[in-house]
Amino acid sequence: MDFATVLQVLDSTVRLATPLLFACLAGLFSERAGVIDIGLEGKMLISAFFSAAVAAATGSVWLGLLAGIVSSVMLSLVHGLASITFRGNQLISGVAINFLAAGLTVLIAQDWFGQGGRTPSLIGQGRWGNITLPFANALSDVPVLGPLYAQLISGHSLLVYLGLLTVPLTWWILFRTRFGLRLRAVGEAPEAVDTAGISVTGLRFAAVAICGLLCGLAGSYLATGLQAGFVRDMTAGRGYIALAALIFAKWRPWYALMACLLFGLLQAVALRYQNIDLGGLTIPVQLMDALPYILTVVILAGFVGKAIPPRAGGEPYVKER
Amino acid sequence: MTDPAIELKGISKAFGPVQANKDISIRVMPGTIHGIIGENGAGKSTLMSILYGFYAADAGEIWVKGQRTQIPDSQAAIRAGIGMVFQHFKLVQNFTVLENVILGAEDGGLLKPSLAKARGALKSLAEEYELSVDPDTQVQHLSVGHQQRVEILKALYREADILILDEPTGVLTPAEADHLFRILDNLRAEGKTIILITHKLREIMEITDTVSVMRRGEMTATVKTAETSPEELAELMVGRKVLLRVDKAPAQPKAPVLQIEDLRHVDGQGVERLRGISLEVRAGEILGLAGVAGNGQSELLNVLGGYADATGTVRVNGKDIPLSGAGCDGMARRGAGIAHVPEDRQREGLIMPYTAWENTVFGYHRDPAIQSGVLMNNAAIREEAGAKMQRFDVRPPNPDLAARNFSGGNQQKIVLAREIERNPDVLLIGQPTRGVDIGAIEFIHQQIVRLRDEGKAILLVSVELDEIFALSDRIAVMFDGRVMGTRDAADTDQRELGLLMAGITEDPGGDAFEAVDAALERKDRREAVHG
Amino acid sequence: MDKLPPWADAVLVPLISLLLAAALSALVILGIGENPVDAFTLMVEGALLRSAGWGYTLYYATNFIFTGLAVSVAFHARLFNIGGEGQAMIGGLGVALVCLYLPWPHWTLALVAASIAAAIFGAAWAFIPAYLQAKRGSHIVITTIMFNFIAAALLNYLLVNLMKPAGQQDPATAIFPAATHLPTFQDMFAAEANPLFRGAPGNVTFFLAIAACVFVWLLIWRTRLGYEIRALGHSESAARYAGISPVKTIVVAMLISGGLAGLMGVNTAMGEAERLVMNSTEGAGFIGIAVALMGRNHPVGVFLAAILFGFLYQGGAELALWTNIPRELIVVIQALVILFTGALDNMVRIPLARLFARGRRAR
Amino acid sequence: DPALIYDLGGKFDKSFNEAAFNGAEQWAEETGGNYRDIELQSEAQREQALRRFAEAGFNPVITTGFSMSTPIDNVAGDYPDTKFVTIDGYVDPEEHPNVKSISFAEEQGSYLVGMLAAMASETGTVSFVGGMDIPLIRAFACGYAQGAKAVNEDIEVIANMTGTTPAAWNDPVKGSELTNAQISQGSDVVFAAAGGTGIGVLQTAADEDILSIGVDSNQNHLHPGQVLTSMLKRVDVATYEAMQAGEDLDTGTERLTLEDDGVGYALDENNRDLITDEMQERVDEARQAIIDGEVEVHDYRSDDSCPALSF
Ligand SMILES: Nc1ncnc2c1ncn2[C@@H]1O[C@H](COP(=O)(O)OP(=O)(O)OP(=O)(O)O)[C@@H](O)[C@H]1O
Ligand SMILES: Nc1ncnc2c1ncn2[C@@H]1O[C@H](COP(=O)(O)OP(=O)(O)OP(=O)(O)O)[C@@H](O)[C@H]1O
Ligand SMILES: [Mg+2]
Ligand SMILES: [Mg+2]
Repeated sequence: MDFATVLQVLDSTVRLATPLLFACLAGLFSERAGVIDIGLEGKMLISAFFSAAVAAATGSVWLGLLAGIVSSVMLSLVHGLASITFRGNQLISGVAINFLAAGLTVLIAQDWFGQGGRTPSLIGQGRWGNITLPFANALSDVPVLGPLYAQLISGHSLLVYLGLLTVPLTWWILFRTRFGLRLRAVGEAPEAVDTAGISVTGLRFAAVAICGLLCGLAGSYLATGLQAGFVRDMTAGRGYIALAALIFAKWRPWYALMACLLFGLLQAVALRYQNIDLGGLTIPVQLMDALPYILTVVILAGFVGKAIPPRAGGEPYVKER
Repeated sequence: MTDPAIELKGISKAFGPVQANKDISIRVMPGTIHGIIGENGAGKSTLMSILYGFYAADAGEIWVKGQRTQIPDSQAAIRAGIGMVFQHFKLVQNFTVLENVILGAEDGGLLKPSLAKARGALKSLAEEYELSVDPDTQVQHLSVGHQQRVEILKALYREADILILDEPTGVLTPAEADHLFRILDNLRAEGKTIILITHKLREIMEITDTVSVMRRGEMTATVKTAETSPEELAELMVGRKVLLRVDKAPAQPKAPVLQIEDLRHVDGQGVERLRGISLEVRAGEILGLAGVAGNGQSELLNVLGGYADATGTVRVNGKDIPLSGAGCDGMARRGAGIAHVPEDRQREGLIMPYTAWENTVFGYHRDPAIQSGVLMNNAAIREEAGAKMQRFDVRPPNPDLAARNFSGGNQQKIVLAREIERNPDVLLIGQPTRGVDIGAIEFIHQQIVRLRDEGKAILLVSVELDEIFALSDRIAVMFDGRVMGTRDAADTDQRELGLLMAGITEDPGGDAFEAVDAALERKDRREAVHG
Repeated sequence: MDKLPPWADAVLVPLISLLLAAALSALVILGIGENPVDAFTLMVEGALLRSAGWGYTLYYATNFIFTGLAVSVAFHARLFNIGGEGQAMIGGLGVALVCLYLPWPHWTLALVAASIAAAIFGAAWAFIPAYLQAKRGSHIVITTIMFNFIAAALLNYLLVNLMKPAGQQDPATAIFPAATHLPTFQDMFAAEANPLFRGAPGNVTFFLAIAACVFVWLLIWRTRLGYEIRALGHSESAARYAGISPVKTIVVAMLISGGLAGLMGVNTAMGEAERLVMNSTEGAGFIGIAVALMGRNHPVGVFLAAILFGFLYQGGAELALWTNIPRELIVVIQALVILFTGALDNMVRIPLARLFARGRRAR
Repeated sequence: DPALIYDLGGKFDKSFNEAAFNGAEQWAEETGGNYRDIELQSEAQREQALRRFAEAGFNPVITTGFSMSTPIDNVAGDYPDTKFVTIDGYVDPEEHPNVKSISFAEEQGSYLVGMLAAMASETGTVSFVGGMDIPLIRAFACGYAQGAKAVNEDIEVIANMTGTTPAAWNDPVKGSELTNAQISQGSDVVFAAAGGTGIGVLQTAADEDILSIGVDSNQNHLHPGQVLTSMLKRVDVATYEAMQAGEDLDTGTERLTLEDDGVGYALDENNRDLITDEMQERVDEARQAIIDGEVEVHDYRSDDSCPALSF
């Protein structure tokens, strides 16, 4: 495998990891606050649709982003209403949200655009352009480092860099601010937060809203960064992979980055090497396609073992003495 | 005349059909310790939770320091200078002491300055009230007693001058309890007001200035402690005369039934929790196992009960019992004649959502006698359960009620009934009366003594030294996974046992509690390193 | 919190939740410019007022009963089995192997063998996630989701590379031999003069599903194993105390769960298509979650909820047949039903309980 | 009236279901006739839709997708007066005289666009992105590779499938990544036969400034000047003609090939400048040769193998 191929695979890793990373950090905020969210998928999907739809209608990717975030946060609030306010089952609520997004996006898309649950293809300002970092062109002739900088580090869309920045930001919020302290506390021991005179409901809603915001970014990146428009079910299981990455990362921001890059890499490799011929024995494409899922299981079983989630996760908070 | 620190007027609170508090009025003067006692379910915790803004009262007024005060939430209570230490601590286990203390009382959006400020404050509080804890240890590595100190520090850091403690000594050793009372004494001396809920009349008599008695949601009496007696309080609580001492004849021990030799157990973290235990319990005697919580008593019960692996030898009636692998589980143990009343009835002894009748066969459900074909004979089990509940005076004697709907004492009776009526050779009993009111304690103690007199070998674990003394014929003391010594109950006293419990075999003379405290502090630190 | 009488909790709460979901669905239908009353009439007529409609409704319901029971058995052990989809797929594989590669003199024998194979295959597919959860603590929600993807890949490989007859385009097996044909409702109940259930796929597997309901009821509430499964679900620490092995119980509960999901393959592969096709499960594994929850994890509830979802599926098909409403509307309705009955049930329960409490006090 | 049943991909798949829809619309517009259509949502509905339409008197009942042949096989006998059409499927005409099976010589159309790709390629590498890995799609790839090799024996043909589940028809992100990977392997013309996934392929090709080839319908307009051509599969014509014939439809089997314009390549104002006269000439020659039987294009489905490409 030559250097150019490696670069290409890594480049594609970064691109594929970005939506996972946003979604994974979204799940991190939610679950650190004690609200399990298997509805990441649905929120990404609805945001992908509204970002693309609004970007297509207005020609502005920024308005699209806004619409995507708003729609994703709305679904988050439904999840919050069900799992925080009415102490419903968080897993069920998540499943329902995934169904809801899968149905609504296509239904609305069909009603608005009549293109079979698809938005029109985005052009020009309707998509995120790739940013060329300073000196990328000038340096691209420098051996090894030049292409590394010019191809791998430079030349992604704004949201990719934003995603990478979100990692330290998340770490800082969680571990260096009052809000983060309270957020972590509410996921571990909501009764401690409650008796300290802080609203459990308020904190959890804040976390769930942040989760919605980040899912919004993930979906928006999918439809207007990585792709030029929405098609049905375009998230294709990424929400679930993000959840796996979250567990793999043991609910920590930096580990989340590593986990998402790993899953991105797995996907990039599976894309690249489909029928691997091992001297007579051909590994079927189906195996390569299933590889990220198989590896997820292997990683969960072999390396992570018993990941200890936030203690109060999944349980609605009921006052008790 | 000064205003009362707290005055409640006509507080009422109903949970659905249950009237938890009925028109309760109470005055607590500043700089005093005010005790509240009452049976399980009398409404004590509810009343305090209302005062702390945890529940909203249906009717009534709260006055703090002469001011009518609305307390809709805990924030308001904190603002009014009220702090509360709950029966079940409200701590974040994987936060440090410091983080727990500042939670909700931070200064500004960033943590650094808050933490620095709290560190200073903790230091001075520690000096002022003998309240030392290491600020950087994670709470999960602290002993229960130290966790409680963190709770008190939390309240004081928020500048509370009215402190509510709900059953604070239920989980403490005598030494820890005494330390707590010294802290409370100091606080009172500083002019702080304390409301103390407890089931232990000895503590009421020892530390309070006034005491209120609650019964079935009503305040039945408030008296000056100096002018009353334990007997009078007990009668006010239960509504009848209660026997406060256990009535028992001297033991008639026979052959050894349970023999333990060099028992060792390593826990999931790789820490050796039992370091070579050897004990013997004879038929017709109660061996009391005293010790500070966390010194291996629980592990010993778990190993004997079959749900923790160990090495060494355990014999019942001379027959070896497997200590790991196949044949080492609770059901096999029961088959071998060992019954086990676990320390934590809610987490271990009962399936809380199961009905009482389902719980009466829990652990014995594979018994062929209660099967009909491949199915369980539910009708027969249910009928038998009803009779059992009658015999053990479980209230209400309704076998269809879920276990969670019984009070703690009655839950304990269900477990006891199940384990005792199987007529085992060996009975392991952990904390038989934790959190149980005195009426039920009386009954449970009688049952344990009856069993002894029937010739069972009984191993009793309790953190209540009073209970150990009241029931045991011989007393073994555990410290750090070892048995420090075994004494005849008649030939020892609280002081000797207290020292043994801290791992001190030679009486150092002077203030024994200081020595005990220092010993426990050392152990805490060691545990923090392990964690 | 005020308590509701049990009957209200079991009947009134789901009913009102359902009405709320229906009301919201009506708004959605209005939103896309169609008439909700017409739509509803069409659904009822197509699904419930014709015998063939019932034949479809019960066919779908059969699938949902199996997956619903699968989810609920796991739920009793506090395991969230999202893998019904994959388990049913692999169960179908078992059915196909039995029907294609073994000679059968009569459908009854074939049905017994296929059921056993389906259950074993489904259970086997549940085994690894179960084992990993029990032994390694790997989150079963994640592993079962992964196993759904893996099952799809595996089935695709087998169908495309090994089981597809030469020259056939469809990634599907050959048609099963006629001897394995299961009697449909039409075969069973139609007479010359009275052509009932014409062409509908509902078949004898429906009765197998009813038997599975009875089996699960007995298992969970009347056997020692069920007692232990529930005990473990409520409290692992107590189960340990009692001598119930968490590892064994988790694995056994999941095997039963997977087996039930696998049985769905009998209905889809043998009862309907009479061959194994790529996407025969069609999300029934996920619907099973909703069915189990709506049915309060009780077989009777699961049965009723499965019929409801069967009705939605069939009614939705009729809608798509005679109107321009896109098929995703049904997905939205399902989502709303799941949301209101499964997650927002307290929104109904709390005010209702208050109402009941006020009524009690007034009396 | 006629009725039309779309396969699971749905009416607006930009692919052949949509082509059928377009044919039906054209018929309705021109004749003022009415037709009913349905998008299936489950396997069990296949038979149901057939029966319901037949019972309601619709005739003919036209279906798209090879998955419909087995259901038609089951149903056709019960409704002898109704004519059924399976596009892309096959039902034994002896057994069911009221069924018409229409198939296409996709390999022939793909052969032509493969030639165009090879002629347009400057790198000597062209590529193919398929949807779900099934024989039908392999037939596309195989024809494409044969065409490319016919122009340039040494040409490198990279073929990738998107996935193994039906989700592969709808994963433009993956389509895009596949295209990127192929570009880095040197490809400068990519042919997408992947339903919705193809949108991502064409998009990425346009973004990265290489040429792409659309499928089924004419997709040249999606990125004018950047889509080299589209491999046409005239499902619309087949549908239109079936509707036009109405109840008098001739049954039996029909295979639409280059000869009857059932498949072909698209040339319009959007790609006029990309196809030189010389290219057009060579392709048209090949077309004629195929029609005349001088050149035989191997169909992957005939023996599940491909001489020009290994999968
Ligand atoms: N959250 C609740 N929901 C419903 N009923 C409750 C709740 N909390 C308390 N109760 C009821 O209120 C009554 C008083 O309970 P409370 O816990 O205040 O008693 P207590 O005196 O603290 O008992 P104990 O000595 O056992 O701690 C109980 O009998 C119970 O029925
Ligand atoms: N949520 C609740 N709903 C109804 N009744 C309750 C509830 N919580 C407690 N109770 C009732 O309150 C009474 C006492 O409750 P409480 O929880 O204080 O028990 P307890 O004896 O103090 O147990 P513990 O030893 O754990 O403190 C019991 O009669 C119990 O049935
Ligand atoms: Mg209490
Ligand atoms: Mg209590």
